[in-house]
Amino acid sequence: AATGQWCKGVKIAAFPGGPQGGVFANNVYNGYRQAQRDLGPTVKYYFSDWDPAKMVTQWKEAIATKPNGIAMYGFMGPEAAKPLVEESFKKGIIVTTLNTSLVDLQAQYSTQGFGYVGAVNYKAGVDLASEMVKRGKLSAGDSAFVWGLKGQGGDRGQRTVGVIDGFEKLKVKVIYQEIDQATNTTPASGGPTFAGIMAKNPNVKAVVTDHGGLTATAATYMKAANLKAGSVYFGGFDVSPATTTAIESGYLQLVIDQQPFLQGYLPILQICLTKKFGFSGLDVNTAGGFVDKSNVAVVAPLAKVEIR
Amino acid sequence: MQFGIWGVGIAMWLVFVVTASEAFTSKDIYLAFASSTPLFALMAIPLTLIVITGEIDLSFPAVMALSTATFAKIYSGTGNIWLGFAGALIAGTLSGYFNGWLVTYFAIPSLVITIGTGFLFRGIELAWMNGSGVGLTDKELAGVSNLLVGRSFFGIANQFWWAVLATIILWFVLNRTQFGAHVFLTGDNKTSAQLMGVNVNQVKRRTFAIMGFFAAFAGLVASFEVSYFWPTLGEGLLMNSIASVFLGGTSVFGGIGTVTGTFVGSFIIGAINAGIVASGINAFYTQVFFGLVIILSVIMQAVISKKIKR
Amino acid sequence: MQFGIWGVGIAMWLVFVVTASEAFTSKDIYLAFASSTPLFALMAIPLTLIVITGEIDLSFPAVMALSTATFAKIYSGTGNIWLGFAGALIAGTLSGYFNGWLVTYFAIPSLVITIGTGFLFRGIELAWMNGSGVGLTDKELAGVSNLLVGRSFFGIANQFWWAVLATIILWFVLNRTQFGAHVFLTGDNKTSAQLMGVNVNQVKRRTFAIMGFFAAFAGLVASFEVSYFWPTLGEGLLMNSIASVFLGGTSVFGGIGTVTGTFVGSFIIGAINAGIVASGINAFYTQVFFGLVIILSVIMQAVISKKIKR
Amino acid sequence: MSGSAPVIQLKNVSKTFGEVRSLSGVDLEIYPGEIVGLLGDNGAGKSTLVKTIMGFHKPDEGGEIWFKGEKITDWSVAKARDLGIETIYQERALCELQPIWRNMFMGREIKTKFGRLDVKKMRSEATRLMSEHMGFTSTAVHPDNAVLTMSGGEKQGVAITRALYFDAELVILDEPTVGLSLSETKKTLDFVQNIKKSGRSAIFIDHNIFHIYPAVDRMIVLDRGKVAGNYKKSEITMDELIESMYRVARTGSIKE
Amino acid sequence: MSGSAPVIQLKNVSKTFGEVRSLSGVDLEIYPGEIVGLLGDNGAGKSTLVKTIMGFHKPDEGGEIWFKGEKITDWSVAKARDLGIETIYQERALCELQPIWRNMFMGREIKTKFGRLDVKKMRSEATRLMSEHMGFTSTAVHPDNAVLTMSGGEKQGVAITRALYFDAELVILDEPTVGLSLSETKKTLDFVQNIKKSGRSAIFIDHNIFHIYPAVDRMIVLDRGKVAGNYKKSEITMDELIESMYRVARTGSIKE
Ligand SMILES: Nc1ncnc2c1ncn2[C@@H]1O[C@H](COP(=O)(O)OP(=O)(O)OP(=O)(O)O)[C@@H](O)[C@H]1O
Ligand SMILES: Nc1ncnc2c1ncn2[C@@H]1O[C@H](COP(=O)(O)OP(=O)(O)OP(=O)(O)O)[C@@H](O)[C@H]1O
Ligand SMILES: [Mg+2]
Ligand SMILES: [Mg+2]
Repeated sequence: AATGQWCKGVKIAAFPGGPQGGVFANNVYNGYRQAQRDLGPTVKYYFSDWDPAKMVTQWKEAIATKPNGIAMYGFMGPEAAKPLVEESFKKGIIVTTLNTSLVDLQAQYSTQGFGYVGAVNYKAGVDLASEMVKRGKLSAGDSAFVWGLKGQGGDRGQRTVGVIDGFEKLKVKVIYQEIDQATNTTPASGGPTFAGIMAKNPNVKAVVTDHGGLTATAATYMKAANLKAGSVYFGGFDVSPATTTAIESGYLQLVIDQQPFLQGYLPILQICLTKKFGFSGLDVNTAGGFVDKSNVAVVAPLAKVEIR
Repeated sequence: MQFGIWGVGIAMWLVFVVTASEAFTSKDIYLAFASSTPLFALMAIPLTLIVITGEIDLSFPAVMALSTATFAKIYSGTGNIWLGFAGALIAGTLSGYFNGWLVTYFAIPSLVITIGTGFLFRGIELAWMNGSGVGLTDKELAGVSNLLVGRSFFGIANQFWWAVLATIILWFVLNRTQFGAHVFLTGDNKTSAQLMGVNVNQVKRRTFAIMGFFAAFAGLVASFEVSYFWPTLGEGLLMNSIASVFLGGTSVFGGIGTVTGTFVGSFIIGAINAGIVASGINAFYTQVFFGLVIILSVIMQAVISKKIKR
Repeated sequence: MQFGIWGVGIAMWLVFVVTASEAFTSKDIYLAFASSTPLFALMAIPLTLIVITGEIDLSFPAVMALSTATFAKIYSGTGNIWLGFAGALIAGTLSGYFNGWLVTYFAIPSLVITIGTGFLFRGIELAWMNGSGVGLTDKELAGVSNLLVGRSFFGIANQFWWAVLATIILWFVLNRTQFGAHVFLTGDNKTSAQLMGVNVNQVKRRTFAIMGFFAAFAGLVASFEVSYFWPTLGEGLLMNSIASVFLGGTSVFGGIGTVTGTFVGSFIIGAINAGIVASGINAFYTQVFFGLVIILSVIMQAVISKKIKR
Repeated sequence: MSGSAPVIQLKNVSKTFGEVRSLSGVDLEIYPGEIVGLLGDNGAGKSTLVKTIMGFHKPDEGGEIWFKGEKITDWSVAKARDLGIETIYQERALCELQPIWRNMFMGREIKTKFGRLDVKKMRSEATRLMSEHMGFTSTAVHPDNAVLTMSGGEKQGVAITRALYFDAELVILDEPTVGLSLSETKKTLDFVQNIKKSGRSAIFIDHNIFHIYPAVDRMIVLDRGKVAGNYKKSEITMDELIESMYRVARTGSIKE
Repeated sequence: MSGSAPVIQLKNVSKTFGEVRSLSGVDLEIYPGEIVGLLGDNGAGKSTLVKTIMGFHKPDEGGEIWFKGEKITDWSVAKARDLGIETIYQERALCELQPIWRNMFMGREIKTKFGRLDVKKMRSEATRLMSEHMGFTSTAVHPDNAVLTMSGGEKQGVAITRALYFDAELVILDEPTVGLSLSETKKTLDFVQNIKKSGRSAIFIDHNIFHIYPAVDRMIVLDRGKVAGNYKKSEITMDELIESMYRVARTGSIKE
């Protein structure tokens, strides 16, 4: 086999999923970039802002540029994806997906290189809720506040649904609130909303913010509601430098990390492997595991460079 | 005639043909534009009328979603596609009319009130759908889907023809009906128009209702295009639609504008992103260039229009 | 005086005290407002001036991010906090001035051109930061952090006092300087103002520069508030800021407006969401009510202002 | 004249804006074929009266407007124009960004029998009217030109020509000669004479008594919103009228 | 008079808007203490000339503006006003949403010595001027009222009073009596006389020759952008002037 940038000349269209500079999307992007540097393919990036219509549009435009492979991250639904996957393979373009499984299509095209890298969102939600009940010593009848994005497109919303189901299965009462638009993009503006909820429901024992940005802002929210560090069990998703600081300061207890860097790196690698050596699609679960006070010291420096 | 915008469009196209020749010399990219640009062009075109009357609408993305939700609910409730279709168009038209009523009855600037109704419509839709989407892949829906977003003539998406039709109809309405004449007069000088007997409030309510109608239609098109109704439908389309209208030479101050300009403007907006990515400019620089292209287009359009007028 | 907006504010507060008494009778919620509302109030206040001249700025969220990026880069490069601070304010002011220059030199409506510069500034920032954020938890930053967002007097966040200061300063500028007088004249009737010797283009450029300055300051405040600079900083604040200005009684058509109205308006906008959730209305209905409250506030404000004028 | 019903009649019409009372208890009638001059100081309420007649302002509670002997309840500008009242407003009421032809047919656009706008006809009519009636010397006058760039007098010309076009039963002229050159002023005064000759009526407002006096049959003097005098031309000489106008301005009363 | 340098002098000034040539090769001088009448048909270019003198329009390449014997290169409205030229524009140049006091001091606001706006002074001066100079009868005239709701004549009053306030060396009046009542017109004409008495200069535009002729020392006739005549009052009688104005309108030439 070749050494060094053995994938030179291969053209790939890659979708990091969210907006440019977005919390999660940027880690995926960093993974893509690392693979690009290591392996040498030409990669063009399409940021879809998690917008299904935009993903479809960009996918079509990507096909028009005749790449060798497409690494697709985005929840557009199997109905919309099907014709695009078919058209891509018909034109000899390898499609592989991240974090959004298209089970039937994957089965059909797996031998032609259709792979999957990621964690299952719904399951991640359930896992976090169960782990919080266990570690936070919640019992049946306690209430938990879930602040999430149930209304967001498809699979993304499924993680919030998973958290809610996870709590409810263990008989924990859920108070749900959809994240408003301003808070979604500028987490600091959610302070009064959090304070309002906590004032209305003083017996809340646990909080989950299903949003990387909000999770990172846990300390600010707790202060806004005049709550002491650790007085409620605070959990969330995705690791960022601000998140590790919040864990260290004791405002945030538990974070589940699905290792988005890998979710970017591996699809590029897989397209290169399939293109150069004809391997069929890989199916990789990156569900990472939990970060809390005990292991935050290891993760923090990696979070700073957006690898974890 | 809006020569300015044509000049800008052609100039930009030439640049892309050179910088991104693989993509821009094959027909695929044009087919992609024909299927994706109408999603917002269908709203930018009627928005032109509102802007000419001196108003604006920021709620139409929510109207899109609310009317498509109406379709989904009626269809799943009664199984009747055309009833759902009509219901969606009526819901859209009424939402638009409601905007117009608020604007004219209370004499409140539309820029403010449609921020409010945007939240209201979106909230009603989300609460109604409980935040979940609906697949649109039933066999029974194939007919309507094909009508709205099927492919015809050389594989061009039907929504392109719908956008062309919308342009022709609204061109006629604007330039060859009394209502259209009053749209111009209302936006130019409200008091003068009133002194001469133009019912400016009725004119405004009607432009908003037309906007609502087209937003509903665009919502169905966008949903059938991806065979799924997302409750967040429309959120990314606001800026594109507004930018298309203004790029097309319609005046922010009202009284001046053309739907053909908007039509061309929307294709320019639709092509910018694809053109930049296909030119090999990577990742984060796309926004830099997107911004530059908008700025340059607007400047060129202003300069060319002035030259031609002189 | 803007009695209208005070009436609306008090009415809404009374409703919340009844419907959400647990939250609205304890001081915590007010402290929360004092810390979060200034994030956009600090931009809504200078935006008032731009709107009075008859223009608008949609790029300030990007200016926020770009100038905070400037701070981060200078600080990490030189280790000098105050150099970084000054750099951020200068970057913001220049970005604003650039907007004003484009608007006046090419006579292009600001609504269009600032969509373009918004993308441009955001793109430059993202490319510069390579899309990554920066933690602001260094020991050395504690001083500036405390100055910007520390707590003083009864635990009220400093950013609240900054917003009050901004209101006072810009009130003075608007009502007690010649520049301020020209801001009103420019927005009222540009040609008349020019015929009487007002340099309307210079006036506009300056209002944009002031906007940029405050956007930079708000960017630092918002970032230090969460001890982290997100590259997407500011994106959600656009609508809130604009809504605050118009709710505060500033006219979309220019020539009329007050910064005190905007100040009150921003606290109304800032309180709506918390008030609704604390009233026990959950999940998707919040948006419905958010929309309704905005609509009712605007209507009340219009009705009350008219009553008082008569 | 007094045999037939008045074309327009106001009974006890008042109009208040906030605290400003611009008209109080005005009674007034205009008979067919009559040219009535309306005089009064700046701010006396003349233009407010005109706009109330046109249905632009709604009179305060208690005021009534009668058209040809019928009380009108839902008065509006569109209705007034349909019934045959045309006005040359003091503020001209032009849409300045629009071409001349759109201004000419503003609110009463010409349509083909299918309801389609007859742009061609409107354009050609506009050209004809501008050259035949006003005969402007400037090259700037083309039906597709925006009104914005025209001179003050040219704009006034558009407003006057517009009122002529629709053969109205009652023409109201609110300071029509303002800003017109000598020759244009003469044309406008001739036009007022033509109204009379063709048996129609007019209300003519002008501060120049030399314009008003020769043209009208009757003069109504308005002072601070009230009718302060009502003279047949046979009852008063021009000098007496001038004298009494100065007296009103000085003392606020028309009586000696 | 001809001993001292002209207050303002135009040399070969042309002004073109797109294809419309509003002024072509105008030479003109106004001497200290001189009142000059400017006559011409609608669209002749009078207002364009005024705006060019004020620095609002930049003359086409080749035209020169001289102030008191010095050639001016960077002319602007602010500079013209600073040097002592005030104008009552035909379009009045008011900001209608603003209160009267802001309109009165528009562009030349009163400041305290620390550069702070002296709002109190401006308000009280506005009150004084409106009542002393114009003496309006209407209650609507209060310095905090928006100009918007005032009558046509009241608005004109604001514009005139404003020009008076800043003791200008050269006052330009572009159809100032338009829309004014008899008594207000008289006041304005008196004011023109006062300018002369105090040794300052004026350019006076009016379509009413009965206003112009008694007031001025010299008359300049503009026709389609060109100076078509320049008469000392001693050289022409009023009747001859009227006759020649009609001739210009009819034949386009001032010569018989
Ligand atoms: N929309 C309005 N709101 C408030 N006040 C008004 C309004 N319209 C007119 N007025 C006031 O009513 C009074 C009468 O105004 P009007 O325009 O009728 O006078 P006029 O007789 O036409 O005067 P002129 O000869 O100067 O045109 C004035 O004092 C004016 O300020
Ligand atoms: N900004 C402009 N753009 C284009 N044309 C203009 C502009 N200003 C004036 N004109 C044209 O220049 C010519 C002269 O206009 P101007 O206003 O100077 O005439 P005037 O002598 O003042 O007439 P009036 O007595 O009617 O006020 C007119 O034909 C007018 O249409
Ligand atoms: Mg009047
Ligand atoms: Mg003029």
